[in-house]
Amino acid sequence: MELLSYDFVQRGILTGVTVGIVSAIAGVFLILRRMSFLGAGLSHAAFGGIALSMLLGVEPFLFTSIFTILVGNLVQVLIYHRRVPGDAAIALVFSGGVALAVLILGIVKGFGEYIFSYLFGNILIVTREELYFSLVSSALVLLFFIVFYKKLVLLSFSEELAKLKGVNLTLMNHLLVSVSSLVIVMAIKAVGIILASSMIVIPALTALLMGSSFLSAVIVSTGVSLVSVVAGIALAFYYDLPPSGTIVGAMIFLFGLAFLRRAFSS
Amino acid sequence: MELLSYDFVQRGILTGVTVGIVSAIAGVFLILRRMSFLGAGLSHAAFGGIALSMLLGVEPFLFTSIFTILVGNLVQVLIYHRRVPGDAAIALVFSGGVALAVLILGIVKGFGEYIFSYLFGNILIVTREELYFSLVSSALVLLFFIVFYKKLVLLSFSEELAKLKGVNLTLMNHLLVSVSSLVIVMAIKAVGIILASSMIVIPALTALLMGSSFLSAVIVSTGVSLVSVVAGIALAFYYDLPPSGTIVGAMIFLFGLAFLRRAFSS
Amino acid sequence: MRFLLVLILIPLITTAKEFVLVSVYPFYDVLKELSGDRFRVEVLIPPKADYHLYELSSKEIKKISQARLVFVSGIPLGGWERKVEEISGNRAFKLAEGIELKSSGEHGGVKTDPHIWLSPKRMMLVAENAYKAFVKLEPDKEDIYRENLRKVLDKLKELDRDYRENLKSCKHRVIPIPHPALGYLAQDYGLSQLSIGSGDVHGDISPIELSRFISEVKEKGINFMFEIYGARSKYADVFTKEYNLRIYRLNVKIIPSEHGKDYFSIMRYNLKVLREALECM
Amino acid sequence: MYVVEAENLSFSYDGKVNTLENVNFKVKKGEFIGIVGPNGAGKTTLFRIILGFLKPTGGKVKLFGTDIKHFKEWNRIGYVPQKLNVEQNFPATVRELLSLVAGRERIKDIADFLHIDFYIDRQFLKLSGGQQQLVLLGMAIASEPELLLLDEPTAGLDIHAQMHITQILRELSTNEGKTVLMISHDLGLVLKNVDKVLCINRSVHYYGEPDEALDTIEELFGIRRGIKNGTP
Amino acid sequence: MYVVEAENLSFSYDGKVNTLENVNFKVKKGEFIGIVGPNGAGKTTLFRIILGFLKPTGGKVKLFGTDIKHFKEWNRIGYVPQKLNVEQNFPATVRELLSLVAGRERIKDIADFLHIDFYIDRQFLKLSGGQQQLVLLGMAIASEPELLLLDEPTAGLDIHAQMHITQILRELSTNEGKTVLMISHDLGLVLKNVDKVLCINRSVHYYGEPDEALDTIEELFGIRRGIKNGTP
Ligand SMILES: Nc1ncnc2c1ncn2[C@@H]1O[C@H](COP(=O)(O)OP(=O)(O)OP(=O)(O)O)[C@@H](O)[C@H]1O
Ligand SMILES: Nc1ncnc2c1ncn2[C@@H]1O[C@H](COP(=O)(O)OP(=O)(O)OP(=O)(O)O)[C@@H](O)[C@H]1O
Ligand SMILES: [Mg+2]
Ligand SMILES: [Mg+2]
Ligand SMILES: [Zn+2]
Repeated sequence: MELLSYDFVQRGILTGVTVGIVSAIAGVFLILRRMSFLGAGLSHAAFGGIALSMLLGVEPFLFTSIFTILVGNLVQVLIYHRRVPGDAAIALVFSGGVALAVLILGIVKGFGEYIFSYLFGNILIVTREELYFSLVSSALVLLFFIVFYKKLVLLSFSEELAKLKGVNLTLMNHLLVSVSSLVIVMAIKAVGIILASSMIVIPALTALLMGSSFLSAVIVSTGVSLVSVVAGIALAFYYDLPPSGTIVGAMIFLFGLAFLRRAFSS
Repeated sequence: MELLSYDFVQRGILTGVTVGIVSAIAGVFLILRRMSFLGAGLSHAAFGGIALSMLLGVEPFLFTSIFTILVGNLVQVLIYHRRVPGDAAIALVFSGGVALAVLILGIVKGFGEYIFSYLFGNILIVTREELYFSLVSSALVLLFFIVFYKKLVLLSFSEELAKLKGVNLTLMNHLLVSVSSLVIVMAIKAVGIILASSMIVIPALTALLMGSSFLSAVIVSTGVSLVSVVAGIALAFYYDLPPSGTIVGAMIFLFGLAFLRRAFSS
Repeated sequence: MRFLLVLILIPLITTAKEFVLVSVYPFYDVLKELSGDRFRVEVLIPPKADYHLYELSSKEIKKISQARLVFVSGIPLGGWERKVEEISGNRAFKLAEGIELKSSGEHGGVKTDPHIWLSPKRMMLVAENAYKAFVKLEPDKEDIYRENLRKVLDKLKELDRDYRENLKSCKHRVIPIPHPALGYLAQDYGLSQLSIGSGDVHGDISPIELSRFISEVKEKGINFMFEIYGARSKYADVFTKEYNLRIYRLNVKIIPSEHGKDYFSIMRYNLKVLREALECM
Repeated sequence: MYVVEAENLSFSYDGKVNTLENVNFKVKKGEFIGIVGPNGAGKTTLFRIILGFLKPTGGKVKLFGTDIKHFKEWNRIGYVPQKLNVEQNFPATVRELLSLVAGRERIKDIADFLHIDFYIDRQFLKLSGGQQQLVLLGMAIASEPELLLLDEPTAGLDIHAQMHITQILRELSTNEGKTVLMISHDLGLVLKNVDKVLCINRSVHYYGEPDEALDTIEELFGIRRGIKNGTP
Repeated sequence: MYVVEAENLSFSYDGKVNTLENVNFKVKKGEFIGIVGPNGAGKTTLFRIILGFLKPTGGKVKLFGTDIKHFKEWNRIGYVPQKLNVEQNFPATVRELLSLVAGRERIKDIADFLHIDFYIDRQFLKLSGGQQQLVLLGMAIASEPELLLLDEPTAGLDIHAQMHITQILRELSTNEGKTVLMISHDLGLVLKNVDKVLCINRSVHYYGEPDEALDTIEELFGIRRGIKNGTP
């Protein structure tokens, strides 16, 4: 595995593992907050952000991060302050982002940028800056989940009860979507726009099938994600396949196992 | 509007209108069956189907229709017979379809360019066969919704109560996903894979914001969809924009209006 | 002054409806020379567009239905070119007809390499093809077209000669470029292309092709790499830093710019870049 | 022929602890049965088995003489669940809901009957808890089913409505020969109105006339704390 | 200083019909208030206004002397909702839920106290309706709030648990000075245990000692059918 000796490949694996951990944790909370598809929504919205960044001629990664965080918070404002159903708000930014991208592509016909390369990620080529960005962001995200763990669990149980237990709903909700948006941007880096949501949702779903308590669900989710990232990258090297496909494939495979286990046990 | 005199453009508009009607109706039921994202899931799964059809060298449209209907029914089997949560089943085929497509793209290098044209359909170029397919399918879909209207409403209210009122749950559920899959395939034709779900979900969401009864919700949804398709195509012609973007843009605009109306009334 | 304006406008007005269409910019200049003042030549999609992944707009569709002839690469360049062929029906003409094509990348694949214009040698065949199309459209004007063809072939031959001579004795004979656009150029001028074939634009990357690319670059002691002008690419960022590769940008899409205003001048600019990178004498 | 028969019925959610064990009882046509038992006794579970939503792990259940494995005529049964999760934004009005299971005339009757007529054109989801409960009851009886399974139908109802409903059920059973199974924690209400009481706590502790039920019931709820290692 | 004060409180869901109109009452520290009223009277609505989930359309509410517009110390309040929609597959166990609001010692106390100890390590969603209700009550009192708002806390509970809970609430109020507002349709239970009864039907019909409440209550539920054109 000579490839492993390349710096940028090592960086890619490191990025994958980091993103795997934080997206697995974020996923559990998002699913229980009835926002399973926030990942899908935001990653597609990010598509609009990327198109916009190219239209404006600014650095896409940073711009898209900010754009996605803003959109995530817009979703939250719609849901929480304006009482739009969660599904609706998410579907809206999903469609809105893509429509924006399509329109921009249509207006500025071909600005020659390979915008489509963002649709499928490229975890094997990660620059040093991107790695640092991922590491720092992941550390922040992890810190957030550790510090606010209890408040977040309470929030997923019931917003109303959480409020009465002194949780600042507005703040916590906005922090959660902001953090999730950051995770999404990192996941896009790893597996691309249309697979980013898988990293958020599949390990968490697997965990919810298996977990017998909240904490165990979080742990299982992280475990599933880590195993999938590592196994996926290994498979990709061995059989010369696209890593995004193999990583998500591994996640789906593990979900299948968890599912069969449950189906047979009852 | 000289363009309107071209056969293929007329066919495109007709297709758009037909697809608009059926997707608007299907959307209401899907949202209330907690499958808002079935559209997104199936259209992304269809992506895998298209890749597969190219790998196998068969006719993509027909193959993808069958593939998508099968996947839709798989979702239903998972949800209903295996008690996998709806979100999970949908997220699974979403990810699975894309991962399949990515892997096929990775194995058989060089399909990219053909497959990409499915990501953002093109309603302006519709062959006669495609139009006939859409018309016949839409008629079938419409018939389904009319004949089983009451059973479907009952089903969306509560599966358990529906069963006791003599609704054959298995049959009805499978019919509903099959019909929805067909609608998705038509929507992909009209606005492409990543915007197909918007046609299903945005008009229906708008209607659910406004509707004061079930029937009125269905009617409003259809209305919103029709207006959006026609206005979208007109805009696309007038400003030379991609129709998929303008159609979905118009839908989002109407949703915004409905939303503001509600926000101001209360 | 006024007189001048009228002079310029007259041909525009009179030939307003009489035009032929070409799907992408790189073929434009050759076709323009061929058509002379018989037809206006228009390009279907913008020069900067990503012609591998493109969708037609309503204006473009309208244009297609109005053109007398619609030239497409016929390879095709992307799925959209198929649609152009469909819409234009019997007015479509494939420029690559009869030209020997190869698959993209060095290690096979199902996809045919569409970048024929980057080899002046093949461009001559394109010109001859296009000539046939014009003659078929207006058999009575054959003389004019033959004369035009001769002129354009002369220009292409000169370009071909420049390429041959300037690339004859270079220090390096390998042209590394992640997106395999230089296959025909390499084949026709005794060079060998090194690319990541499938990766880049059209999906996630193949790990083995990536590692082959890098190890060959290392092995051969190459310290430069080509990239495509007007397109952002991660490879350039990573490889410059990692291996101190110098990045040379070729105007692959023949975008009119400071490099030149037409195919011929841009191709000469590309040659200059190639010479510099390959250290040709 | 019995309307409901349970024979050696057992059920377990996880394959380890039995939630129901060896449950036997028979219900004749026209009987009004009150089902009581402490929280977690398995009452709701029993209903869900009878309705075919859960499969028994042992024994069998017959409806109208047919084993539920083969039973198909579900529309002979009306059901009010203990909990109903309706999708938020579900737009249907009460009238629309009733029209799914009854004709225009019958809707009018039901609405008058249950005193729900003055909110019949409002959306179901915008009703108060008790109002929703009444509408569900209306849907259950609208299609004139022969067997009614009601899981705490009076929970959340005001005293007026509670009495009213119980009276309606009493009449349905006495006058129209409907068979009614009602779970309730309101012992007063149950003992006063039903024909037979079924006391359940994992297994059947008492099944018979209400008069003699009280002892068992008191014992049942008294010993509740003693069965720590069991299901409840 | 009063714990809860409502002054000319009005509320409307749709801007047309008033669900609550001109509601006035004051609750002192340590009082145990029973809130009764027919279905759709506005009881749940009142709670949701007090808790800040709905904004009053007229008048005001004060909590611990502070207008709810500016009130921030929500953790001084415990709440048991009438209905709770928890996401399916929510994996937390009872112990995990309690640990969100209380320390280890307190969890043990609560569990013993409410007799929920033998299912404390099971997942919340796999409990029976009554068991869930008890857990919610446990969460509400775990953090020792000064004010408890309970929306039909005994609905769905067995008689044993009902009595037990009522007794606990009585003690919390008498011995520990907690203020308790409890909505209930169980008049017997209410009249026997509370300090004051608040009869609501759009507006306040009675507020005072339980002994004299009965007349008003009977009248209230009796006239229920008369107010067809009003809110209820
Ligand atoms: N989905 C489930 N998975 C596992 N155990 C369950 C599930 N639902 C209920 N139980 C358990 O089975 C037992 C019986 O529950 P059931 O809901 O039948 O009780 P019940 O008699 O209806 O109680 P209540 O009066 O509180 O409604 C309880 O111990 C409960 O915790
Ligand atoms: N979200 C809502 N939108 C519109 N109207 C509502 C909404 N929720 C309740 N209502 C109406 O407001 C009135 C009061 O409802 P509320 O839930 O406060 O009654 P309640 O006293 O708690 O009744 P119950 O004893 O049945 O729980 C009812 O007429 C109800 O239909
Ligand atoms: Mg129960
Ligand atoms: Mg209430
Ligand atoms: Zn190219």
